[in-house]
This record gives sequence, C-alpha cells and structure tokens, in this order.
Amino acid sequence: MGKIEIDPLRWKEEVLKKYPKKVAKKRDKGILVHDGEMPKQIMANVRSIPGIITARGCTYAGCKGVVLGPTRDIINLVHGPIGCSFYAWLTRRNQTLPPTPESENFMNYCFSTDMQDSNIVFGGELKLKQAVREVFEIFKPKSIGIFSTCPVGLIGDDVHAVAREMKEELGINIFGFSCEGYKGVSQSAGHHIANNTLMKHVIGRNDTAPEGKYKINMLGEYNIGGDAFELERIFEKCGLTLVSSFSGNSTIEQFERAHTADLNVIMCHRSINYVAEMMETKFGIPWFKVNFIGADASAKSLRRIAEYFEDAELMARVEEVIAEEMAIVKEAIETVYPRTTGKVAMLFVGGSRAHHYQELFSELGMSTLSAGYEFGHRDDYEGRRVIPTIQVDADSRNIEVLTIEADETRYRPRKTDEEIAALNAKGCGFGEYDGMMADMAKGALIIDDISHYEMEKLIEIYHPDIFCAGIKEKYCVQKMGIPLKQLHSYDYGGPYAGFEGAVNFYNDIDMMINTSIWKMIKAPWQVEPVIEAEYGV
Amino acid sequence: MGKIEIDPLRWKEEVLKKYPKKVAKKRDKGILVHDGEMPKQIMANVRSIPGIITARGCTYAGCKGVVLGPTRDIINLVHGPIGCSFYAWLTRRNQTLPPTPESENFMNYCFSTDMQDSNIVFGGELKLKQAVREVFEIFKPKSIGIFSTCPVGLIGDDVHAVAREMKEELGINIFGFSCEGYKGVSQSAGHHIANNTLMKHVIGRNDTAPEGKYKINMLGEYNIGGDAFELERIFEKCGLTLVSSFSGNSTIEQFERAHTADLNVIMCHRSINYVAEMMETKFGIPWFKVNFIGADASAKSLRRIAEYFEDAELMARVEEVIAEEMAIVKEAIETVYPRTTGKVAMLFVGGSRAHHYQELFSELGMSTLSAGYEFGHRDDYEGRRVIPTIQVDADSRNIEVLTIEADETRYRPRKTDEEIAALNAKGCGFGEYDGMMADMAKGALIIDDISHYEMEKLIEIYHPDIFCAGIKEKYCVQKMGIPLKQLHSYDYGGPYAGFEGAVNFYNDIDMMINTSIWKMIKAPWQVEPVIEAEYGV
Amino acid sequence: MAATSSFTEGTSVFGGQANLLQAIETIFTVYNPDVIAVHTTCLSETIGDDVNQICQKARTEGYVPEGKFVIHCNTPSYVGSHVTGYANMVTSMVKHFATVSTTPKNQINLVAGWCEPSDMREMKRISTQMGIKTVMFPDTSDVLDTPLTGKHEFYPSGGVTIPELVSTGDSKFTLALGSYSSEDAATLLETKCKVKFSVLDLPIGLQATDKYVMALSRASKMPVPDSITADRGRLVDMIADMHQYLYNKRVALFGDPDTLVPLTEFLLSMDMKPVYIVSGTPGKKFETAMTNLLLKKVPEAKFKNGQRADMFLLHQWIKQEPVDLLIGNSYGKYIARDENIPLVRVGFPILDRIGHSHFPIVGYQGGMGLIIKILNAILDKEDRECAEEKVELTM
Amino acid sequence: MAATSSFTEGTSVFGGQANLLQAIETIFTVYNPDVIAVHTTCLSETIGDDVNQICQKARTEGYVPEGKFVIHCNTPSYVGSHVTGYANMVTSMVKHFATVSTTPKNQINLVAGWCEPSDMREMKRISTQMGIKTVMFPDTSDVLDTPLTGKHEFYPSGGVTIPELVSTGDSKFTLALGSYSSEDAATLLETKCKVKFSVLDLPIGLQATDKYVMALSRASKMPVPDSITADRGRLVDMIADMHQYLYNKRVALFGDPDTLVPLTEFLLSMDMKPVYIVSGTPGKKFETAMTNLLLKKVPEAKFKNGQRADMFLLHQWIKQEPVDLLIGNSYGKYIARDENIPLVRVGFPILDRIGHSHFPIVGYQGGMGLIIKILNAILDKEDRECAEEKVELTM
Repeated sequence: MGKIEIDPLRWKEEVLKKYPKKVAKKRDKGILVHDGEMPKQIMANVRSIPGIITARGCTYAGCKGVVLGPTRDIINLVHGPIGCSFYAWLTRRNQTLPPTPESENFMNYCFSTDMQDSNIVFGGELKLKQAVREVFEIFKPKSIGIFSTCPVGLIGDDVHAVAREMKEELGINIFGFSCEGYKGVSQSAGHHIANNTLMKHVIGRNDTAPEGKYKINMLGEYNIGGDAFELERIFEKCGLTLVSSFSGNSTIEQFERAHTADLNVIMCHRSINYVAEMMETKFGIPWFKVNFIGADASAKSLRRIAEYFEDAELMARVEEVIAEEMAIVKEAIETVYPRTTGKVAMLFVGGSRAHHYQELFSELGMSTLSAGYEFGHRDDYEGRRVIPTIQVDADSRNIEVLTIEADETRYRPRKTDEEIAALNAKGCGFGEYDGMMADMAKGALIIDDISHYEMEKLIEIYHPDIFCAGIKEKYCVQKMGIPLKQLHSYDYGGPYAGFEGAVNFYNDIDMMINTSIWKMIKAPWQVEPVIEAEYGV
Repeated sequence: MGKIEIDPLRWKEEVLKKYPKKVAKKRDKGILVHDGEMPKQIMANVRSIPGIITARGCTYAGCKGVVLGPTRDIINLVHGPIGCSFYAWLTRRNQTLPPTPESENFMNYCFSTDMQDSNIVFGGELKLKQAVREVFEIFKPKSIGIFSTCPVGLIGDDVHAVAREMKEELGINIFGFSCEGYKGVSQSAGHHIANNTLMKHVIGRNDTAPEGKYKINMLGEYNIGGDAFELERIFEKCGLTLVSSFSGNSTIEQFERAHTADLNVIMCHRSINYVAEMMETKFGIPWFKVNFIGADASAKSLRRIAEYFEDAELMARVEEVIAEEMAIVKEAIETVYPRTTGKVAMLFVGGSRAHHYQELFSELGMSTLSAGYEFGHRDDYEGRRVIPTIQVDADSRNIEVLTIEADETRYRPRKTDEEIAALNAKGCGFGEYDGMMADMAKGALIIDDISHYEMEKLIEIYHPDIFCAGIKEKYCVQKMGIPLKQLHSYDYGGPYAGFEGAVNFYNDIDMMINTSIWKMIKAPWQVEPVIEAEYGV
Repeated sequence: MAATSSFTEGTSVFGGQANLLQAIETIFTVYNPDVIAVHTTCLSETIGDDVNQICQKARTEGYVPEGKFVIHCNTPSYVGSHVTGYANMVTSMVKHFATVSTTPKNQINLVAGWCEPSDMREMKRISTQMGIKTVMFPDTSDVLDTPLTGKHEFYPSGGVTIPELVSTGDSKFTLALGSYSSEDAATLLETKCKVKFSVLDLPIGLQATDKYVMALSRASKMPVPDSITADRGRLVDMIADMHQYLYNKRVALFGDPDTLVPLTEFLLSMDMKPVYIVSGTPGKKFETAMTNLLLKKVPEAKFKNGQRADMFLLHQWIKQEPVDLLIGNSYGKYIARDENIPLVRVGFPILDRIGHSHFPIVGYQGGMGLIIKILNAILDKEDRECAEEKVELTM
Repeated sequence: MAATSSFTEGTSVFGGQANLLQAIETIFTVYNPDVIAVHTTCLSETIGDDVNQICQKARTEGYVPEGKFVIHCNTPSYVGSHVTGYANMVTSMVKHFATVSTTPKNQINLVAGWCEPSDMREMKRISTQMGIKTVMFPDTSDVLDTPLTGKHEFYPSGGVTIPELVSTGDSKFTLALGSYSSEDAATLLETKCKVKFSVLDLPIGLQATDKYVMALSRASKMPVPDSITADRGRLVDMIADMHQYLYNKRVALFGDPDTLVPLTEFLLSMDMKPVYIVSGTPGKKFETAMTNLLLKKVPEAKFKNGQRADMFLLHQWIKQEPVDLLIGNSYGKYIARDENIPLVRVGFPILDRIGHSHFPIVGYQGGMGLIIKILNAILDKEDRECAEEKVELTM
C-alpha cells in the first residue's frame, strides 16, 4: 500500500475532530483500521446520524426496489403518494428476459395508488382496492404485491387485510408488504420484510419440480447489467439446473417452486440470507455462500457446488468449463494487468459488493485501501460467527422475525449431518460467511455508512485511482478528478459476474483508470504560467 | 390582378434606368408587357449580360445534369477537373426505381477523370481511357457516356475518338458529348447536344418492342420528386404502355427501343423537342405536346392520347380513370381554394415549368402576374410558329444540327397524312406548341433570363404571394418575407405531375401561402413602439 | 447536497423535532452552509410535525450560528405534484428573505420557473443584453453545470445570494416565469413588499420569448437592442426554412404544465399539430391555457392533466391514432421504441442523454436549438426508413 | 452574390477581357459593391487570360469607381482542391489590402480558416472574452447567417471591412487557423508587412482550443479569464461523463484536412479510434499530421488524401471492417444508410440539415455541441436496436 503516507489512525482522528462531540463518538465506532488480525467489532446497521449526508436508501427501496423489483410477472403496486413510485420507476437497473415477446413483463410499468391529501385524512384502503381491481382488469397478472410507503402505516391502512380480501375476490395471489420507508435504519430492513413475505406467501406453493439432476437456487443476485444472464449461461454450460433466482430475471413461478431445489447458494448475503435460513428450516435445503464476482472466485464457487452434489460427472464438467472460461479470462487479464497493477481502489457500496469487488480488483493487481457498506450488518463485516452477539436496537426491533418450522409435507433433508460435516471438511462452508474484513489487508480503513465529509477527506488525503460507490457520490468524486465506478448500476456497463463479467470488469476498469481526459483536467495556462514567463506581465 | 397598382410599363422603365445604356438596350428586348393579343417578339436564348447576375446554368449542366443524369444504368463519366463533377453530384433531384435491389443504379455515384494541371498541359486522353477501363472493371456497365467540361475542348482532347476506341476495346456502348460549359448561352445548348447524341448512338439500337396495344414515349419528363412515378401510375391505369421515358426513371434499354413506340408525347418542349422531331423524320413517329402539370391539363392530355389511338376501349378507360382521379382532386381543391384564390404568383424558372405551373396556380384561383424562362427560346414564349423566323446568333451557331433521314429499315409512318389532319381537327395538335404567352393574361410581365436586380424590384413593387424560382433565388426572396417555391427541386416535395401531383401541389402552396411564420416576421417591439408610448423614453 | 434528519419508526411516534435539531447542528458544524432549506416528507407531514416551530426552536436554542439561516416549506408528495413542491420552496425564499429597505433598486426580479441551468443562464443573458440588472431565483446556473476542475466545490460560485434575495423586496418589478412554478412567489412578494409582477410563460419559442423580451422592456423601460432583434430574426428564418418538414406533423407531449404550455404554442407557431398532451400536475390553469391555444387550431387535440393523466393514457391515445413525434422526458423512450416514433427529450427528468443542462431551449437561440432537434429527429427517421428511391441528398 | 462574366465559345477564342470589363461595369452600376472579387475558372485559366492585367485595365479605363476595388485570384479546378481556391482568395485579400502605416495597432489578425459562420462568431467571442481586439478575415458571420427581417440585405452588416483589412498590416500578430486554408495568407502578411504569425489548427476540440487560447494569450499578452477556464472545465466534465460510451468506438472520417486534423485529435482525446480518414485535398501536411496523431495511439488507422482518396475508397474500407460512427458532410448519408452507421454531419457541404451555420463546433462550447451530437448518434442507435432486455432508462 505504497500510497499511504498518512497513518489511517491519524486520518480518523482528524476527521472525527470536525464532528459535534456526540456525532464523533458514534462515528468513532463505525470507522476501523484493520490490524490484520481477527476482525474488530464495528458499529453497523444503526441509524444514520441526522444531518450527516448518507448514501443510504429507505426500507421501501430495499423491499420493492431491490428484492421484488427484478421479478417480471408480479405487479408491484405501490400504495402511497406518487413520489415513491415515480422516483423508483426503472431507476434500478435489473434486466429481465421473458422467454417470448408475448410473455408477461410488467417491469417497465409504474403502478401506484397515487394517494392524495384526502386519502391521508380519510384513509386509502378503498382507493387501494380500486387500484388492485383496475390493475387486474387491464393486465390480468398472476400475482400482485402491495408495497406500503410512509403514510400507509401512520394512517392505519391495513394492506394485508386488503390483500386478503382482493385475493379472495380476484382469485390470484395478492400479498402486502409493511415496508414503510421509516422502518429499520436502511434498505436492509426492507430486504428482511421482503424475505419474510416471500416465505409466507410464495415459496413452496407449487410442488412441480423442474427437470434436472443438479438443482439449485441462486439467492441475492439481482441481474444488474445482465449478471444473472451470465450466471445462467455458466450454470447451463456446467449442467446445473437453476430452479429459482432471487430475484434477477425471475418469475413468481420460480419462487413458488424454489423449495424443489437441492441447494441454495447465496451471492448477496445481506439482502437474502433470511430466506436461505428459513428454507433450510422449513424444507431442509442446505445453503452456502458463494461469490461469482471475480474469475477465481467464480471457479471456486462452481467447484464447491459440484462438490456438494458429489457427482464425478458434474465435477469433470465443471473443470472443463472452468478451463475453457479461464483461458479467455487469462488472455484478458494479461493485456490489462500491466496498466492496472499497483493502483488503489476504495469501495463504499451495498451490503456485499464492497466485499466481493475487492476480488476483482485483486485480480487486476489493485489493492483496496478503504471499504465499507452502505447497509451491511456486523456479520457482513466480521462474519456470521458474531450474529449471536449482535444487539438488536430499537430501530430494528420492529422488523418481524418469522418463526419457521419444518413443513409437514415438504421438509426433506438433502444431506445427513455426517454428509454436511464431510462436505464442510472439504470446504463447502455451509451456513458460513466470514465477512469482508477477513479478506482485507492490514492498515485498511473500514468505514460503515460513510458520510460525504469522510468521503471527501478520504479522497483528499489518499488520492485513490478509483472510487466505487453510487450515483449520489459519482459526480462529486469525479469533479475531484478521481474516476468513480458505480457498483449499483455498473455505470450502465456489465455484466461483471462470472467469467465474461470479469473480463468486462477488467476492461472497464482499464478504460476508467487510463482515460486520457483525467490527464487534461488542468488547462495549459494553469500549469505553465506562460504570460508572466514570456512577457513579465 | 388587383394588386397591380404600378403600371408594368412604368416598372420596366424604372428598372431599365438602373442599367448601363448598352445593358438597358438589350434587357429592353427581354422584358415584355403582354397586351393580351398575339404574343410580341421577345429576345430569348441570347447570352446573359456579363455582370448581370443570372440564374442560368452551363451547357454541361444541361447535357449531363438534365438529360442524361436521370438514366440509372449509364455510367456518366465526366472528363474534367473535379469541380464540375462534385457540384453536380446528386444535386439534381431525379428519382429512380430499379426493378430489384440488384438492378444496376449508378446515379448515386460520381464519376470523374479528376483532371490535374499536368493533364491540362499534356492532354487528358490517356487519363480518360484509364478511367473508362477502371469504371468498366469495377462496375461492368452496359454503357458509358463521357461528358466534356470546359478545358477538354480547349486543350483538344477528342472524347469521341476515345469513346470509339474504348467501345471497341470493351465491347459496350460508349459515347462522348462535346458539352463544354461555354458552348451556347445556357444549359439549353446542352439539351440539344444530349439529344443529338442519343439519336446518333442510342435510339433505335434494339428492335425488340415491348408488349402493349398503346405504346408511347414520354419526352421531357425528368422525375423530379417522383413526377414520372405518378405518370407511370396513370399510364398503367389507363392501359398505356410507356416504352421509354426521356429521361425520368429511365434505362438505356428503354432509349434503344424508343423507336418501337407509336406516339411521342412531350412535356418539356424546350429540352427535348429535337428528339421528337428527329424521331418523326427517322422512324415516322408523330409527336404532340402534352401537359401533365395541372389536373385539368392532365385530363386533357390523356384524352388527346386516347384520341390518337382511335380506340373506343381506351377512350372509355381514360374517361373512367379521369372521373376517378378528378373526384379526389376536386375534394382537395375545394378545401384549399378558399385559402388560395385571389393570390398572386410569379414564376421564373426553366424552359417549360414557368409556363406549365401557371395551370396549377390557375386551378388554385391564383393569377400569374409575371413569368419568364431561364433558358427558353422564342418558340417557348411565342409558339413554334416563330421558329422559322428565329435568328441563330454566333453563340448558338456552334451547336451541331443533325441531318436526319428516314431509317431504311425502321421508318414506318404511324398515321397517314389524312389521319393526322383529321386528328388535328379534333385538337391533337401534332408538332404544335403555342408557347407561354398565349396562355397569359393582359398586363402580365414577361421577363426572359431575369436578373437578380429585376427580381428584387418585381418583389419590392408587386409583393407577390408566392415566387417560384430556384435555389439561387430562394433565400434572398424569403428574406423579403415572400415564400419561394422551388420549381427545379420542388423544395423536396412532389410529385406535382398528374392527379396526385396536383393534390400535392395544392396542399403545398396552401401550406406556403398560409404559413403562420410569415405573419410573425416583425417583432412586437417593431410594430408597437411600447417603450416610447408607455414611458416616453 | 441533500442531508436527512434520519427518521425511524420511533421518530414517527415521538415526532421529528429532536432529529431535525440534531441534523441542523450536524450540518452547520460539518458542512457550514449559509442556509439550510428544510423540505418536509410524507412522514413528517402525516405525523403533523410543525416544521416552522422546530426551525424557530433551532434558532432560539442556538443551533443556527449567527448570520446563518434555516428556511423551510411543506412538500408532502400527496399534495399537488413535484411542481407544487418547487413552487412552495421558491415562495419560501421570498417569505424568509425578501425585505423592503429605504432604497428602491433599479432591478427586475426573475422568478425562474422549473427549467435547466442552461435555460436560466440564457434568460439572464438576454436581460443582460438589454442592459437590465436582474435578480434571478432560484438560479441553478454555475451550480448544476459546473466544470470539472479537480476540486469538488461544495458551494459552487453560481446561484442567487442571500443579499440578492433580500434585495428582491426593493426591485422595480417581478417577472414570474410559469404560473405553476412561480406565481405564488411573485404574489407573496407583492403582498409582502409591494413589488408588482407579471406572470409569463417560460420563454420557450418565438412568441413566448417575444412576450418575455417585451415584459423585460416594459418593466425596465429599456429598449430592445438590435442584437436581440437579430437573434429573433434568425429563429424566424430557421422556422421558415424548416416549415415544410414540420407542417402538420402530429405531436404527442407530456411533462410539466409550465413547459408544455409555451411548447405547445411554439409547435403551433410552426404549424405543427400537438394532438395529445398530458401532465401529471393537477390544476385548472393547464386546461384553460390548452383550450385557448388549441380550440381553433387543432380542434381534434386531446389533453388532460392531474391524476390519471399519465403516460399509459398517452400511449393508448397514440395506439388509437399514431403521431410523428413524441416530446417529453426520458421515460418517453419506451413508447418511442414500441411505436417507432422519434423522441425529442424535453423536461424533467432526462436520465439518458447529456447536454440539456448546457444548451438552453428558452429564448430565440434556445428555440433554434430545440427545433433543430425536432427536425433532426424527423429527418433522421426519414433518411433511415424511406424507400431507396426517395433518399435525398439535399433537403 | 455571384455574377458571371458570361463567357461563350467566342470568348474562349478571343479571350475574356471584354466580358470581364463589361461585367465589372455592370456590377458596379447595378449593384454598387465596394469590392468585386474575381475568381478565375478552368476556362479562363486554360485560355490563359491575364486576370491581373484585366483588372488593372478596368481601373485605368475607368470601370472601377473611385474608392472601389477589384481584387482577384487564380482558382482553376485542376489545381489542388476547393481548399486551394479558398486559400488563394484569402491570400489575395492580404495582397490587395494589407498595408503598414506609421501607427502599429494593438490587435491580432485571425485568418479564420474554412469553417461555418457560427465557428467564426465563436472564435471572435472567445477573443472578445479575453479582452483582445481582433481582425478576422474572411468572416462570414452576420453574412451567411442573417435574420429574416422582411428585407433582403444585399450587403449584410457582418464580415470584415476594407479599413479592417488594410489595418491587418499594423497588427501585432497573426494567427492562421488551418495550414491549408490560412498559412499562405499569413506568410504573405509577414513578407509584406512584417507581421509575425503562428499557424494553428482550427480550434476543434479540447486540445486545439487550448492551443488557440494559449496562442491568443501569448500574442496579446492578455491572461486567460476564469470564464474561459470554466468553459473548458465544462467540456472536460462532459467528456468524462461520456467517456464510457465513446471509448474505443471506431470512427471513419472524411472532409477537408484543416477540419480533419483537429477533429482526429479531439476524437483521440476522448479515447475514440479514428480508423479510416480520407480527404480529397492533396498535400504532404495531411499525412504528416495524421501520422503524428495516430501512429502510437491507433496504429491500425488507414488514412489517405489527394487524388483517389475518395468516399468510394472509404466505403470499401468500411465494408472490410465496420465502424461505429461516420463523420463527414451530407454525402456520407449514402454510406451511413447502406452500412447502418450513424452519421454526424461535419464539414462542407451540409445540404440536408439545418443548424450548422448557427451552432459552432469550435471552442469549448462548440466542442460540447459536437460531442453531444456524437453521443446522441451512438445512443439513439443503441436505443433503437438493442435487445429488448437491454433497453436502459438511465444511461
């Protein structure tokens, strides 16, 4: 980490000085310098400090935008004033590919009850019912999800009662989400609410299992920039059957059959681990964490899946695929590596991406000087082993925790305890996640829920070669002359998952870091004081 | 002619005062006030006065641009420096429709020998031969025409000799045109040269007659804006067979078979009457003048053609077609007429359009206050009866006049003298053209080869509602707040010929005359002197 | 830059005062602005927080440093539309700052209306060209269109200043551009400081710009310089040249009323046919304005605003009888693609193209820029799709 | 306005003197210009007319009124290209007018190069912004872009005046923009009047504009104002924003060398790949400049100028390996349509679109306008043709 001239501890001290005392005290716990040993405790998943300028989103965003948004054939009806619908309309970059042009796809539409003043005063349930009937009349969907925005809970509209009534009336699956924006401390609460509702109302409703020897679900992959397409390509090439994707390029039917899979693999631990946990309890499906961000990580994840099925044919096929794909990856990295190695990245985004993308940078020979999540919990930083010790504060306590029991008819353990233990010994890592910090170098700055001020100071002092965050940060950072890679939208590039994705990422990072324009920011008259020199003016 | 407040004779007097004496004397003879009787003699087809600012083009333009340009499968190779090729490249708006996408169409290309300084000094014949071979090698055309630009004649390159040699070498039809720009006094000379060459080298070379009972050639129709397409539509609907079009939407094969037609009808008398005359002598095909500009004129022309074939079935079919088409025309004119009637037009363009388009304006209830040709001859103004009295001056004397005799094998009179006389009595008008003036109202100003100065004065004094000319005049006139309709390019509208063309024209003139923007030329502060009035500033 | 008071479920029970006060403290300490503008949300509105009182409290309890300001307005999503919120905060600028002093100022207030920084810059350029001193508010020029310099300016050089806002009470006259966005602010300024005002359309197009220039001239008693007359003449010239390609073309439009009204007028001045127009923003003024513009010239036109006047309706209309052109924000691209209609991006938000913040559509020059886009959209399609024999070199 | 001496076959035998003299008399009598500029043709050149001598004779024989001028130059089509003719007449302006007086003038000469009136206007705007007095010649602004007023101005208000042309001999320095168009005139001005000069590219793009601004600053000893630095920063900002869409895009270009050289440099600064470049104008300077620009950055680039470097060749190259974008004049539309490549119209002639005479491509603002067109061309195609699942709202 050649660029670090200022001790990160010193940096932290300077930054905290700027804050009011109470704020400094709180931020102190959210900023760590990694000492390379066992991860230290970080304060995460706590309310952002009022006035601090955070990048976080709300619960509604996490529930409707992240988890349910990518499913093409559920009509996502937002119960609330129009703003929450309009600003969430197509602004998350999930892609979806219906099998035929005639197949249902409602993702381009924006469904809202468009609540008015009078609905706030007199209640909005009637309007909601009317909207449900209208949407059914026009589109005849298989399913409708109703999402609550802030006023809904406050004025006492019961979206669940409406959902039940309409479900009965219309004969299709209709369910509500109490995902008011103020619940919890970030979009993370919304993920949990979404997960709960999927378990309660959707998963396990259809026992028709798809054909296939090796059936898996992919959890926490949202098909940004076509990531899911690339993973589907790889799985198909390996002979794996993807029963359901939660929720990139998904349909409600996939969710309903998800319990027929024999393994759950998790990409984004933060947003979806609840579903994996509950499905294990209810249906007996084991899960482990995978990572398809990074070519080596992808290869490793594939091998673990093959290992799980304990099938020589599959293992052989997976090795063939890896060999074939890695040849292309290798060629790409060889071209790019000399131009990227030694460069420095920072990542502040999401609940898993800030961790996963360090893999890709590492493949490019780049180090991650600082990283942090927007809405991660302690386990995403420190590993799941700390879960029992996490204190649930008042802000998160209101998020329902479902009590799940084994399904009477559908519970079927896929592996015996012995098999699980044996596979764990081979590195399958069931139910494990070590978190981001375990993979980071000594001296790295870990910052949860980074504030704008901290971000500016990071850049001013450490001048990273690339900064990874989202659209809110993009233009400030680039005004400073530092390229910012958006890791929510991928800056409209991608896919970045899997092997082809890795190649795309190498090329895009090369493109950004070696852009000619960054070298031309200063005007010639700002660098050579020509007038004075030549004419003594 | 309600708008005429200044006597046109007085206008003429004022305008001539501006000129140097010698110039005034000459222009005096080119400007007439029509007294409504037998057309008076006008001076036309004489050299433009140096320095006067004329709209005319050169001989090369008339030969290559007008007559040969619209033929899609002859490669028009320009022998000369690049300018003459480049500025003539696709700037005349002939359209062409090859029967299949694979059919030959060279009209989008620009073929030139690109003469350099050294070719001027040492001669360009070798380069010309090289170009002919190259163009043959790449495109394998059926035919190549070689067009001479100014330097060619002056340096003594013999394009005809080269054409003969290459024709022998390559085995395709190759012919040259001595159409150097300085020949004659305008593009009119170029038409004549083109006509001569078509007679000498092309027409009559293929005796395979197309199927059809009523076979005609259409002469002097160049498919600007798709006019020929509309006429083809009408002819087909009537059951007429178009053997060859000179030269809108044409091919060399059509020209070669033109002598198999039984009637030549002429649209643009000026540019092509030579061919009609020569074909009558050589092949025995009678000709008469038609006019398909204007719905009534089109109906009349169709009736005359039907009359010629003396066939009841054809006559009946033509009447049916006319009835059908005129119903649509009538509907269109009824909508537009109230908005156009009483308006005043002026037309200065071409060698027949300034005459023909008066028909259309008349159908719109509009009068033509002033008109004139760019390159017409006296017969185009006064009628063919004056041809014997026209004096050929030095400038035109060098244009070859072919001596044509009846073709030994192909001459076949289509009608006996008696039949011709009988048809003439019915109004067929063989070999006749009465010229523009016969159709104009008393008091109209007829101006040949109008100068820019005269044009400005016409507009200043008479404020026409629409002015028809070409691109050179377009923007000056419109800056004066008068809409200018281009009658060379139709302002990229059209077709205007035939019935659908008439409807297009009505609508386009309505559009131009009633454009909202012409009423907004003055800024509000120019019409209501608000500041002074309100504040006394 | 936007900060949040970070409400949670607890706040919704106990009220947001503590959060807002802490936010104000944090912001002044860390980011040191001159003004904090507080916008309410559905949440704070629904629980009934008295933001005015909280802001007062912030001052009395010392959270607002000397010489600094906290202003606020009500912006619940369930009242009106985004335009309502805009208008409310503009009005709040008047409420909090405009003051009458003893010295009248020879300046004109321009209440800018919802438009791009480029548009605001252009409106100021025109008034400067006329030799008129103006105060424009809000003013996003040199704020939302700043250069890349290697330094992030948290508070860029542009925009209106506090002393300028204070001085609006001493101005000679106010021009409010766009009745939806700006009329309330101008009305309050008259009530509060006796500054007379006119409400005009945003100067989109020939006639609206004429009215803008005339109004500036009347208000300032300054004559219109020849350079503006020449700019106008260039737009007239361009319209005359384009007329044959635009005449009678059917256009569908959607967006905000203050944009749509002058835009419709502009299209009509070019003899185009605005046949379908929708705006999600409610209010009678839209209907009145559109009826006045369209009743005689395009009696077949359909227009609607407020609830249910959405792009789904627009799309249905288009499917019933197609149009030649679609004008609206980036969301139009889906209809444009489905129906193969060229789209000209005008309005908010434009999320998929660059340039709107740098090149105006207001004023005579902006009008030229806009109709060039319109013409290109139509001709590019023509060039691409016309029959082979109809391809034209010259147009 | 263009008049002709109306040669006929007789003239070609006897020489054009009588015609030219008559033309001069007619023009001065009827149209009363201050200057007649005589351009020769292939015809007068081939027959060997001595235009200089004829113009002399016109004066001695009284065809040229007192205080009026006849200037001339040689412009046969068989020598060089249209650019040669342009350069020759510009040089002739120097030859006939530039004079050294006793009083040096604190002004810079700008020999404008072949560009649009909008470009000339923008180059002058930049120098004015720097507080520099300039004489630009030729200057088509306010000549070829005049307003529609209801009156046709035969001699519009814009352009360079005779006293200004005379004064160029007293200027401090000359900037010649475009070596093909302007170097000869600048060289003659130095020879004749000892005014030193630099030859620069037309200021198309970031770097060429940097050089233009620096050269102006050096020549005038005036510092660069912050407003220009900000304009520059806005262009840099826009390039940074667009970069991901433009990076590595393959571009084919054709046109005049003075446009193509800075345009190629501009594309390279955005990391685009100008892979095919042709110009019909001959001369070694083109090859040298292109080699310098491309050798390292795009070694696979093909470029050619002079005879046979035509659009047929360009089309063949494109057919061999396609490009993402075509930049050139209106003639490019046929290749664009055949090969389904977006076309951005730059250069001469543009016959099928409106706007190029009003919106510049030079300077930082012009650069923004140009790359907006480039980006739109690429993204419009993407929006139209991409797979349904790849349609993006935000880009």
